[in-house]
Amino acid sequence: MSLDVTSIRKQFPILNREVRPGVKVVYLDSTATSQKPEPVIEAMNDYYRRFNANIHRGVHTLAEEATAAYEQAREKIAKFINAPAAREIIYTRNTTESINLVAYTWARANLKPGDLVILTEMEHHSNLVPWHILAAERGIRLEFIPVTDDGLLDLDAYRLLLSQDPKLVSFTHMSNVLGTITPAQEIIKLAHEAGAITIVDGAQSVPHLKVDVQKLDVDFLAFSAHKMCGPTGIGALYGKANLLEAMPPFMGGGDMIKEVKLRSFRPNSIPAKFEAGTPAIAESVGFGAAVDFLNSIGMENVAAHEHEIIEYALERLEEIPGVKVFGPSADKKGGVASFTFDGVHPHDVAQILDRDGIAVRAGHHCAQPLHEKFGIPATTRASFYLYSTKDEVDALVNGIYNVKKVFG
Amino acid sequence: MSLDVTSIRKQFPILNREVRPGVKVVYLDSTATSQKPEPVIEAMNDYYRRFNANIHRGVHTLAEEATAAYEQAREKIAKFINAPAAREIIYTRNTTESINLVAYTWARANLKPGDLVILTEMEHHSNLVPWHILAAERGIRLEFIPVTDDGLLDLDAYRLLLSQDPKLVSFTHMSNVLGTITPAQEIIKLAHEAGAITIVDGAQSVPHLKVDVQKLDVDFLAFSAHKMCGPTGIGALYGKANLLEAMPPFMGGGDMIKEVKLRSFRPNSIPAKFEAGTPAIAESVGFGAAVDFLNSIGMENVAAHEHEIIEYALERLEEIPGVKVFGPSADKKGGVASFTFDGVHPHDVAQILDRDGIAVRAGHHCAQPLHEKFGIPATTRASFYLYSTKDEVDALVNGIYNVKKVFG
Amino acid sequence: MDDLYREIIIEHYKNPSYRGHLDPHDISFADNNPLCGDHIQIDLRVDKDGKVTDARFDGHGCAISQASADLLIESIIGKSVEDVKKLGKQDILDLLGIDLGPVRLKCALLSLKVLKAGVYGLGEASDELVE
Amino acid sequence: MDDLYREIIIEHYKNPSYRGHLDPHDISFADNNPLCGDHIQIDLRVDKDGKVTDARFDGHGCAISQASADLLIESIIGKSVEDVKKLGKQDILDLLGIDLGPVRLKCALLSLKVLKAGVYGLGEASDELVE
Ligand SMILES: Cc1ncc(COP(=O)(O)O)c(C=O)c1O
Ligand SMILES: Cc1ncc(COP(=O)(O)O)c(C=O)c1O
Repeated sequence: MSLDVTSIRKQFPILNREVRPGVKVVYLDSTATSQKPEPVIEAMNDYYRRFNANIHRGVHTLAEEATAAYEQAREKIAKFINAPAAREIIYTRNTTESINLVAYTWARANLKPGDLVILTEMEHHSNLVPWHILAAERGIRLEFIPVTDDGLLDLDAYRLLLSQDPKLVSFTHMSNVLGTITPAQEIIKLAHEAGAITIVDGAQSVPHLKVDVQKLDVDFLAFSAHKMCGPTGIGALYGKANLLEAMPPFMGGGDMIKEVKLRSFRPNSIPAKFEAGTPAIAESVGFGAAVDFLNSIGMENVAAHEHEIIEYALERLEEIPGVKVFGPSADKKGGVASFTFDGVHPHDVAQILDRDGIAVRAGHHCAQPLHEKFGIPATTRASFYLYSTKDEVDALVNGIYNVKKVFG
Repeated sequence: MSLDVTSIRKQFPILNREVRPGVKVVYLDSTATSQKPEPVIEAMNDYYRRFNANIHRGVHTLAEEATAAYEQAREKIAKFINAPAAREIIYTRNTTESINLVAYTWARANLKPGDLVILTEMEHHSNLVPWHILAAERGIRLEFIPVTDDGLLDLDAYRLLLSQDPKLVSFTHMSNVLGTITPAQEIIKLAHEAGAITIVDGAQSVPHLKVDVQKLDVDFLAFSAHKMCGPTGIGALYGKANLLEAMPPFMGGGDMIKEVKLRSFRPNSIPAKFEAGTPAIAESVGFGAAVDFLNSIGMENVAAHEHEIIEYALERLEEIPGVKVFGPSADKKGGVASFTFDGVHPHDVAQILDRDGIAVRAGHHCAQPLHEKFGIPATTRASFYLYSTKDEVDALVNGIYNVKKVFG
Repeated sequence: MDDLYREIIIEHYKNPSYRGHLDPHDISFADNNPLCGDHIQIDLRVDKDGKVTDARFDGHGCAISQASADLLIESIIGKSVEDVKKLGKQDILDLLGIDLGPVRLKCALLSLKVLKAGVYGLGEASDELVE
Repeated sequence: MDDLYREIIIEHYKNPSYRGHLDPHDISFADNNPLCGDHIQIDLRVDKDGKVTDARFDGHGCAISQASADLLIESIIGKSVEDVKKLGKQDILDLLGIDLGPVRLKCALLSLKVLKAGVYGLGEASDELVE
């Protein structure tokens, strides 16, 4: 089934935005953050206008409603990634906090000096810096699965690393620069055989692909609502219940406790143990609505649509003289096209495209080591989502020709 | 000037909510979370419908607008508490995260085994459990400023504790149970004289009083947007620039870095250093709108109105046989009335009040040690804000008489 | 909503039949509701066939938590431990004869959670026991 | 918006007058823009009266960052170090002759940040230098 993009786009009010009089936005920056459909915005409005209250500890109607909505959203999210139980979903601020949570709790409780953690060369800073901090503090060892010239992970090199008794393998499911979809199931299986725990950075995969944590058999999965039609300010960490239960708490405060004395406390059971303080309640409601929205379209359809767009985009971009797109071919990647354009800095490309309302991102996209690997300081990145169209790809291509004109 | 509560209430759509047909909500639970006025809700809608984008790294129009709005809100918040510079405001999820941030960074970098941290017996769990965790991990010593029978801090006992060379004094500016407004300026002055750093838990003070960090000379101030007419999912930590600059980072990831190599990173300058990953952008916009809203009314007026309400509430509650209100007299507290009602558990009081649409909270209000001190497991708490009215106090009093009837 | 305080609840709260302790006992377990500090302790005597011959509860808390404890104890005396292990959320709601929101549900289920943690011999009472 | 790429900017970007290094130099400092990896290094020669006698920049980055570096260097040769310390955001905007949003502003101000960190002898270039 191909998507009815016209009717989908009607649900995203921002797509009608004129960035300047007569210049409509062409939003090609969904990898940074997705736009939000009206049902998600309205779910949060309904919360604020009708049943806003603090959760858990309240017995009045508003508090009961808010608590129920908060927990129902958790169930929806659990189902969306096929988690066995809702209590295996921890609300966080974003993917970054999800990974840091594991680094501050599981990793600090389980990793000793000299222990090996395997990452990849295509990681987002969110899956690098927490381990840099831990390496400096604790003396763990970091090794990296290399990225090949065509933007894939070198699995032979990975197998060699696995022989060094790794304790943790943490890697992205989809590169936010190259678009590469990594063979997560295989990487996890090999990690488990080597006795390692696994974390998947699902920031880019959960919004764009059908992700099934039981099929992947992943131990931890991190993702953000704001990249999957949901609000800012909320993300999730999925963890296997036995791991989460054995982990020490992260932040201390309200709701994460069972009992507090003046000098000690007993932690609550999961998921509350990891949700200290008043959480992002309205945002949980919005997150649940985003999952409903994506389910109503079907993740298979989302993925198929994006595949169609990226195939077309790669074809059109590669015909422009001076444009070089990074990453694998369309069949091995999601809807992300990062490119350089000879003689023009990506910042300038992005700025000049903006004159035509075209919103792309320029820079290292929080993946500086990957850019270093390819010997470039920055790229321009166009990225697509379920509301993207081939007309928008055409606008991008025309825009790049306009850039050429400015720089002569 | 007395508040025009009628016109204020018109801006809070939820205050017209009927919890059941014909039963309008009487919201007396603002200490748990405040309600949100329409301008705050609309500011976030405008963000999502008109200029939603990821911040900082984007050069397109939407990203520029989102970045500007995110930083303008920071400036508004800084001004609201009279912080010398906007970069001294770190966005967090809530008060709880703000305190944990200091515990994970400043405290872990500066406190050694045996070092003394002074708290009080009236702290919220958010200002207890982070220190319990640190005490277990690091062997720091915790001592507590005692609470007197009438709910005040015992400053003589505090002076004695100060002679033991404390490194940190962390305390609440207003108790969320007793309503007690603590003499923060004096406590801080004494702490500084003893060479200690100070943290003020401003979760209850910033929403209800004019708080001036320069006048207080406080080192860190923690507060939450959701308690001050703002959205859930965002809070703030104010810190003196020199302290924040010297602190190690907390979470690792995007935006908090200046440069990332495969095996190391350089942290960004403040505030970005402490804001890893995509932050709560829509929520920052809402937070800024909440500050605008409160400014338009005037914090002195808010405080004066609440004083009028709590004075009336204490008078009316104390005339009910069997009701005992905890905490000091109206002149020493904010708009919080926690009470017991002979023979009826607070949960049942709250539940039966809910029949009349009256939303109060029951339990230990995340201050279990304080309740233990008073020898009670729980209280019923009615709390007030700028939209509260004397009619609502009357409804509460009538409701308590109805509770009496049910329990015979 | 008036259902919530059906007379049966007020009655079992004010005049519980099974409040107390058993000494000696075969099983004893206690826990709090972290949300409100409600506390329930349950003592059981179990005969060699695995049947509950006597039971008592003690604690403090709201009418819902205390009445449901009393009703629960009443319902299990004479039952086998195996049957007790099978009790779930719905059984408590049936005993109370009311429907509850998520927060008060925790009050209602506290006694069952304590009971099941006791008969399973667990170190901690967890919410999954009563899902 | 077309202003953003005024000819003067494209011209200074494509044909900078002051790109290079000074060896020997009295002051040298380099830094990145963390948002985009733009890099600027500045070398200065200062005479005994505290006057900048010569200056060069090198680095890579967008037209805005490189053109503003070239324009900045041009403007400080012959100035006293004390005057250089007084330069601020507005001076750069005046040199460029355009208005910028917050993100591109960082590109434009990178060279000034590097310059000021250098003349103040700081270990780190910080944003407050160019506020
Ligand atoms: C005094 C006090 N401190 C801390 C908190 C925690 O605030 P939050 O839940 O927003 O982190 C609260 C609110 O419940 C409070 O009243
Ligand atoms: C692959 C990947 N990992 C992690 C992140 C970080 O996500 P967030 O900023 O929501 O924490 C991103 C998004 O920028 C990403 O693309």
